[in-house]
Amino acid sequence: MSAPSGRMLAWWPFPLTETAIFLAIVLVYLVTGALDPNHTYFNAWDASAKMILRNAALLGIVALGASVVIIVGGIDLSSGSMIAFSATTCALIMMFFTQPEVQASGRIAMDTGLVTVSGLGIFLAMVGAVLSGLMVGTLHTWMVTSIRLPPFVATLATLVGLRSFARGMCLFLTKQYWGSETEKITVNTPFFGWLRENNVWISSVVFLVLALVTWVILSRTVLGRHIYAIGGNEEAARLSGIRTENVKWFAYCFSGLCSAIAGIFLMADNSTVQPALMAQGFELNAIASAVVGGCSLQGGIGTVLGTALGALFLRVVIDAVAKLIKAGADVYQGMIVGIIVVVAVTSTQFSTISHSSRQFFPGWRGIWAIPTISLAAGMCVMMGSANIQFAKDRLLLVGIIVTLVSLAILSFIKLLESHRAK
Amino acid sequence: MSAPSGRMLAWWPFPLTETAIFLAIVLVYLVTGALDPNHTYFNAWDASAKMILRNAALLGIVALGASVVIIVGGIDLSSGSMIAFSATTCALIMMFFTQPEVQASGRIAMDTGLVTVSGLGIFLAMVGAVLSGLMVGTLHTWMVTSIRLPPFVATLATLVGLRSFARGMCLFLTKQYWGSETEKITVNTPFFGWLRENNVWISSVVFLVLALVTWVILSRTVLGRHIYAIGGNEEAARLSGIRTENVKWFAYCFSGLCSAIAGIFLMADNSTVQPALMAQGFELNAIASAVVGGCSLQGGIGTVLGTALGALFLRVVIDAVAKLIKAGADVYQGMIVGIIVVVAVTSTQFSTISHSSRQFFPGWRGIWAIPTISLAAGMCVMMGSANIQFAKDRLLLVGIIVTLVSLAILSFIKLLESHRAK
Amino acid sequence: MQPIIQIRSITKTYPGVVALKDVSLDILPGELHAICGENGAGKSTLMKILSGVVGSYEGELHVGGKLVQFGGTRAAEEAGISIIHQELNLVEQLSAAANIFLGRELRTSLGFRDDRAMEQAAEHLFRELECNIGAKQPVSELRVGDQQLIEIAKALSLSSEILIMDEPTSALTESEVERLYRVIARLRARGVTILYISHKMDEVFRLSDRITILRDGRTVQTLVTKETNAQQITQLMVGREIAALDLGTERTPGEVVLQVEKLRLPWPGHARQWRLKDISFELRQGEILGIAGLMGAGRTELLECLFGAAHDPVQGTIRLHGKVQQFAHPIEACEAGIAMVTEDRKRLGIFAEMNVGQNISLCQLKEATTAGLVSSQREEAMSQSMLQSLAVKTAGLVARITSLSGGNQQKCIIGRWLLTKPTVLLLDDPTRGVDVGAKAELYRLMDRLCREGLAIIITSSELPELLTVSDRILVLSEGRQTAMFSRAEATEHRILEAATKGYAEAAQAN
Amino acid sequence: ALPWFAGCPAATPGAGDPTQSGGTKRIVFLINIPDPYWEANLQGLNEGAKMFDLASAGLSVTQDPGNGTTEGQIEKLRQYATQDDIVGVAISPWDADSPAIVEELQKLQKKGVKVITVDNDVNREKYRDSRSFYLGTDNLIAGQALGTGLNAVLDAKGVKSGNFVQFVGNTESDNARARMDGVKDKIGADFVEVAREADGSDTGRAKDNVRNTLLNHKDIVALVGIWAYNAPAITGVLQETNNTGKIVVGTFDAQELAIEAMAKKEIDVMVVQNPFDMGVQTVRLMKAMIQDDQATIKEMFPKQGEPDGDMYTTGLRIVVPDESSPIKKELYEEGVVEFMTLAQFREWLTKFGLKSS
Ligand SMILES: Nc1ncnc2c1ncn2[C@@H]1O[C@H](COP(=O)(O)OP(=O)(O)OP(=O)(O)O)[C@@H](O)[C@H]1O
Ligand SMILES: Nc1ncnc2c1ncn2[C@@H]1O[C@H](COP(=O)(O)OP(=O)(O)OP(=O)(O)O)[C@@H](O)[C@H]1O
Ligand SMILES: [Mg+2]
Ligand SMILES: [Mg+2]
Repeated sequence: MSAPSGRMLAWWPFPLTETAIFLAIVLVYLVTGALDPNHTYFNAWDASAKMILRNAALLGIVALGASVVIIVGGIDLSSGSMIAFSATTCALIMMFFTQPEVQASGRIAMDTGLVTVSGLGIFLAMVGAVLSGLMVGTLHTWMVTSIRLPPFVATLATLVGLRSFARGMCLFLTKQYWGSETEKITVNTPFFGWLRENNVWISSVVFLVLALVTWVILSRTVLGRHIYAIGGNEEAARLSGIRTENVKWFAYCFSGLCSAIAGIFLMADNSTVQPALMAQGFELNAIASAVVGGCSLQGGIGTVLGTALGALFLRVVIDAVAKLIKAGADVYQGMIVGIIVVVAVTSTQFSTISHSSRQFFPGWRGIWAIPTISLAAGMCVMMGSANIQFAKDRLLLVGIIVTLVSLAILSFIKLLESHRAK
Repeated sequence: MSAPSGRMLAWWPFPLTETAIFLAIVLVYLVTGALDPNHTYFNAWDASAKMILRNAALLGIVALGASVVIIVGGIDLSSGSMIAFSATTCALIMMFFTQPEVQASGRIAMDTGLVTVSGLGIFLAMVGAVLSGLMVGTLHTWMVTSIRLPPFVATLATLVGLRSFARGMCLFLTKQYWGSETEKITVNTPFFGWLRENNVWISSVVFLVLALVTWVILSRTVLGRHIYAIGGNEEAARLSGIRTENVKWFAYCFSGLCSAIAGIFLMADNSTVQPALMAQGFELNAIASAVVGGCSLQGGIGTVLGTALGALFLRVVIDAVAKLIKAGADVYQGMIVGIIVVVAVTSTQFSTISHSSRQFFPGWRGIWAIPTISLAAGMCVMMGSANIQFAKDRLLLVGIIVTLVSLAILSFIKLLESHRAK
Repeated sequence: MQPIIQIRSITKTYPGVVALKDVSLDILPGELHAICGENGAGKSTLMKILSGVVGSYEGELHVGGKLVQFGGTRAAEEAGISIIHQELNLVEQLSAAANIFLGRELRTSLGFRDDRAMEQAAEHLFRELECNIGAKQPVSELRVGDQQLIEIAKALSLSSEILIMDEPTSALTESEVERLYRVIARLRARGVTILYISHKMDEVFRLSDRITILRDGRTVQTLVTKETNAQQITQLMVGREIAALDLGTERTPGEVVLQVEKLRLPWPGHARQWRLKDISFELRQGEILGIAGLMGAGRTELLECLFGAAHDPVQGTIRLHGKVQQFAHPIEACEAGIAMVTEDRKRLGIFAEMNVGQNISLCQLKEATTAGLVSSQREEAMSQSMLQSLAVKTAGLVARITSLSGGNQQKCIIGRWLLTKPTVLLLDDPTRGVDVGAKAELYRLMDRLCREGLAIIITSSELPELLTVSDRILVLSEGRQTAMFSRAEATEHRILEAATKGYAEAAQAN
Repeated sequence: ALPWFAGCPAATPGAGDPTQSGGTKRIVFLINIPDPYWEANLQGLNEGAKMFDLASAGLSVTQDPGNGTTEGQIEKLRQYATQDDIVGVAISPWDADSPAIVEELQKLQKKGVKVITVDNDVNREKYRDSRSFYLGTDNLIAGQALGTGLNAVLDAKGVKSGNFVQFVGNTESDNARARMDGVKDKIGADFVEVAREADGSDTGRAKDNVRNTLLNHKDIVALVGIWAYNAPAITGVLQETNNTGKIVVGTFDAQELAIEAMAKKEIDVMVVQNPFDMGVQTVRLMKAMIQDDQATIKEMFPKQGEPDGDMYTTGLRIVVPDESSPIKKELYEEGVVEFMTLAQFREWLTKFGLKSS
């Protein structure tokens, strides 16, 4: 189950992928701390750590679910929508427990859907949210095993469907219960206030517990072994007497559960639920974390530690950029994630690539790829430098130089290869 | 190449999937026209048709690209971002061609980027946009063939990366060229104005031409045969001396090209380019269209006609709901797409399912799935009826009845199955 | 005579494995040169190099006197070399004709694809092969044997003067094999040079002029067929003496373990409604029941039915220890004490991502748990015991299963099932693609298990094998039970007769 | 050939340029969603930075785009809390009632960071103390102003009753809600709001919403564009369906296409807030607060301490095509609203080098 790279550097006791990510995280943190003129990472390390932890924990919780599904050979695209859905369910259930006087207190309260609610209500609401996660998981399993939809299609359907279902539900129920429909519910109970206060610790703990549980399941139980088996060779697993459908049921429900929990935290964190906008594209980051952490989309390969570190890595880099680029860093978030994913997966495969005699830029395709890549690189660096102190002026120069240099390097590789092919 | 369902109803000359979708489209149109109190589809059929066509053509163009990639055994998640990227490229190139006098007329013109530009500029801009599509296609191919990234991962990276790349580029270049950075460029040249005017016809024609070309390529040329072969069994194709990488190169570039073209149309249509928001989630609808049209994500199966009809079907239903639900229909769009996808794919597989003795609700899994599905159904109907004239009152009743009825039906099926299993 | 192919000290290494080491070999024009060797000896690898599938290697390759270095299959074809691969390489969605001309499609004058021309050409090829396959028929609807024939037709369509056949008969019915022989004869008359790989000695000796033996990637020796015999060849292959087998003697069957009556397996939506029809037999403790039949006769289905792995509901009664059983899932059969070693290791047997130990312990992992948690010591102990009792050659429990030779992989899978302490063991074609050495060991293993009181059902595509190991032989033809021979009665001829009974009609059917 | 590349820093000195934060402290202006509306504001910030010479005060001002979600703004505010060089935060809250946003603001204040709200305020009943001051024009008032205008136009056209629809990106964002409620208040009791159509900031869908509205609802007399891009979406579709002039159109935020449209008389009335001035005033106020310059603060907030004394109203403009418009100054009480014809408005824009507002 360990990544094939396990062969080289055999003397090193720990799995290589995980080690590499860990080192990368440390490196990024230190370098950023040094480059950042305010050295926030050193001066305000606690605040920064909190900041990173809060996001990493949330992402990690979802990534755990995603990784289990990926290992069993499926894919869950619905996490983001699932988060929105569970949060909405939670809020709506609480709505039914709002005391009359709150409702009586003028239209404002209802318009923006201010909710304060009894302890029982909160409890039931959270149970409801978790249940919603399990139900969606069951639905996925049903579509995948009984109707034999490819997991991609099944979860694509819920990805687009659940969010709008949540919106519709929200409009409908608020209308029925408050008389005025709204797509946004403000949740402001003392409990969730408390949760928001201590969010960092609680979500981190929950994440760690979940991670531990997942680790035990995957690497210490029969179920876990079966999960890897199915991901590796489903038909063989069936013929070895594994009830593949039930194992998948667990996987998808677990993923749904994780998203549901994340949904509760996110709701507490935002103190408002707005399904239309909540946690958009979260699934992409979750899958990215799993992939960066060494999970293979073919299934059968992946570890909990890797996934957790993957999530942490993503968040650290995103946060680091926010520290370096003072304003509007979120513009670059997507680029960062994209690049990390490509680089990470490439590096895990690098050993095999370098061994095999495969060319990086074969034939015309290669010749076309080279300028493309160089141009992209140049553009990125240029943008970057515009935001970074040194070399802010003479941007064009920087851009052109980078482009040309990468062009030269790649062309050189190309030449080498085509020479070697002779 | 034709779907396996081709066996039953052998006397019918046309492929079944396509026929079914076509009938479904007609049905939806007629029923909606009848139910809708204004009978818009009959009274204002031309306006309605225009509206559907405009969207269907745009979606169709992208879906064509998506389907080719799917047939070759890959997946392209980046369409939406690609659209935003090509549109941004187009707008930025035009920016460089804004005539001096425009610039002279006060910094006004430039600040928020009202662009009026020379014919040459427009031409080059469009060429640039198309090129950007081809470059991204090349990049995908490089990642998939040279670095051996799974297509899902490679295009996931560009899905998140390209959009933010476009945003960064937009901010950076406008800042450089206009002195004030903006993430939104208004394109308002006579040419694009004209394009906007006649958008319906032009985009429809472009779509038809593209569809025709794709059809010829897929079903009349060697390249097409190779595309299906690779999708069906890549190793076999490779051993038969097919240059699989080059075929993939075509597929991904074609997909990029389609998205790029769509980007130009979308830009003309919106008269503004805002990469952050443009064409979000477009790829999902494109893939959905292909899947609804009978493409198999395993690759090797799919037709142009099917994809085109799939796109049309999606748009018709979305539009129909907007006609039935007078206000706030966009809330339900996602649900509609989701449900259509599931139903469509299920129905294509139905013959095989019904033949085999597989159970729909086996064991505990089934028992859990039943209430889930019933509940969802009830909820949906309840929401729906809230917006539809008749049965607006006694909603709760409707909901409960539907839930119970579906619960009963499904349980009955369950019973039958478990009985037959004895 | 000037050799048409000269292989000069070719070495090929894969990460971890040395597939070929300093192999040198001459092929004379017009001869049929057989290559023999154990699994993993490097036969296919060598052929892949010859046919341009594998591009990078050390050493020299001369074809027709010229030094060549093929960049791809296309280059090899231009040099006049075509190959029939060991595994089927067909695109199931495409038609037979499309597959034959894949990569070499005929074009019309306008540059479009010329499907009609290709179909006609395909029809012609099929006529030459004396088989009735529709050129338009999608490959997915064809029997495995016909698919193999398409591979052959594909290679013939190149009409190249050097033809490589890597175990072409492994999926063919006896009659089809005969046809193939006739084709080969015609080709040789045309002066085509043929390289022929097979694990079946009778074929090798019947067809070949010369035989080259590979062992562990090295050329051992090249012999002229007339001057050698099977013993010598196998000995050279394995590198040691193989004791002649005397199995099955004085095995005393115990009481009835498994009893099957009127077992039927429907085949919905197919002309022949039954995959299996009215199968009845009984299996005794300490007995080996062989199931013979042509490819596609339904042997696998039959075993799947007994194992609860069939995709459709099974009719008829299955009694295990006198108790009627209705298995809906393999796990139930497994718990009832039935174990099944599936055919086609690679696809249905091994878990490539898992190491040897995990592959062995998979089915019995529960036994190694305490409070729901797997204890790795007990798991290892479990697997280790099997490694020893089956004498599996491996670097250890943590070795990747894919690094083992076919025979040893098969042993691991048998071990996986023996751990479940079954009373009935089903073996579906356990020796397909397994070399003679490993085969012999497997036979002994079966014999031993049998004497230890296990009841075994084995299917095989090789009659001699069945005759060696089994006490009784059940013959299937097109899903119907056509005969049941005791060891004494059974001869190849009678079995073949029974196996081909009613095969003719079926041939018309599709 | 491209001299402008090197020349970038000159174009915008200091302001809008984050990286001057070596020793300099930063003022951050956090907007709710990227929109041209805020580009005028960026101009204002830069203008103010020059006007009040931030650089010499060791300050710089940055505009930080939100992404149109509560999450986004909370995330940003937390980011600020970790960065010590930020001394002032001006925010246009996406959600006035979100305790989370409010709490983050309070945390910032505890850290000694000066916090004000601009354009949108927090819920004043509950969270007034989470910001020191509010700059801008209440969106409710803006909406009412547009409502009044529309009412006048409809009246002049002799339309006594009918339906109207309001178009917006997101019906739940507070500025949108306030504007729409305002319009509804004042457009007149006989005019029924049949729908509020949301498009999720998708310009294409914005147009489809208008098209569907025209097909779906009978007796539509007025269309209202709440967010900047809704204006061209409405006029575009009206053209395409030859309804121009038949239906009264009122919009917010003078997006440049909207200005052109009004020049072609396709828009009857436009309510324009003044993000540019908001920018300038923000800089002024922030600098004063940071340097504890009570005089300036007193000057800006003479009634400080009294109810609503912590609110500074930036201008609100009613723009009409020309004098012939039925909307007259007299409809509005002095002070709150500034009345302009398109010509005057354009002059004003050119004066400050703006294209939209
Ligand atoms: N693609 C590959 N990657 C790694 N190792 C390989 C690969 N192909 C073959 N090998 C190894 O090379 C050796 C020779 O394999 P090859 O398939 O040539 O044996 P063979 O003689 O054809 O065996 P068989 O009789 O089972 O076909 C084996 O050890 C095999 O594991
Ligand atoms: N999944 C399937 N779908 C359709 N037909 C099948 C399927 N599996 C087997 N068949 C057909 O059922 C018949 C029996 O197949 P089976 O694999 O049992 O043959 P067999 O006797 O096991 O031959 P072998 O074991 O040598 O492959 C054959 O005609 C085969 O083509
Ligand atoms: Mg071989
Ligand atoms: Mg079989």
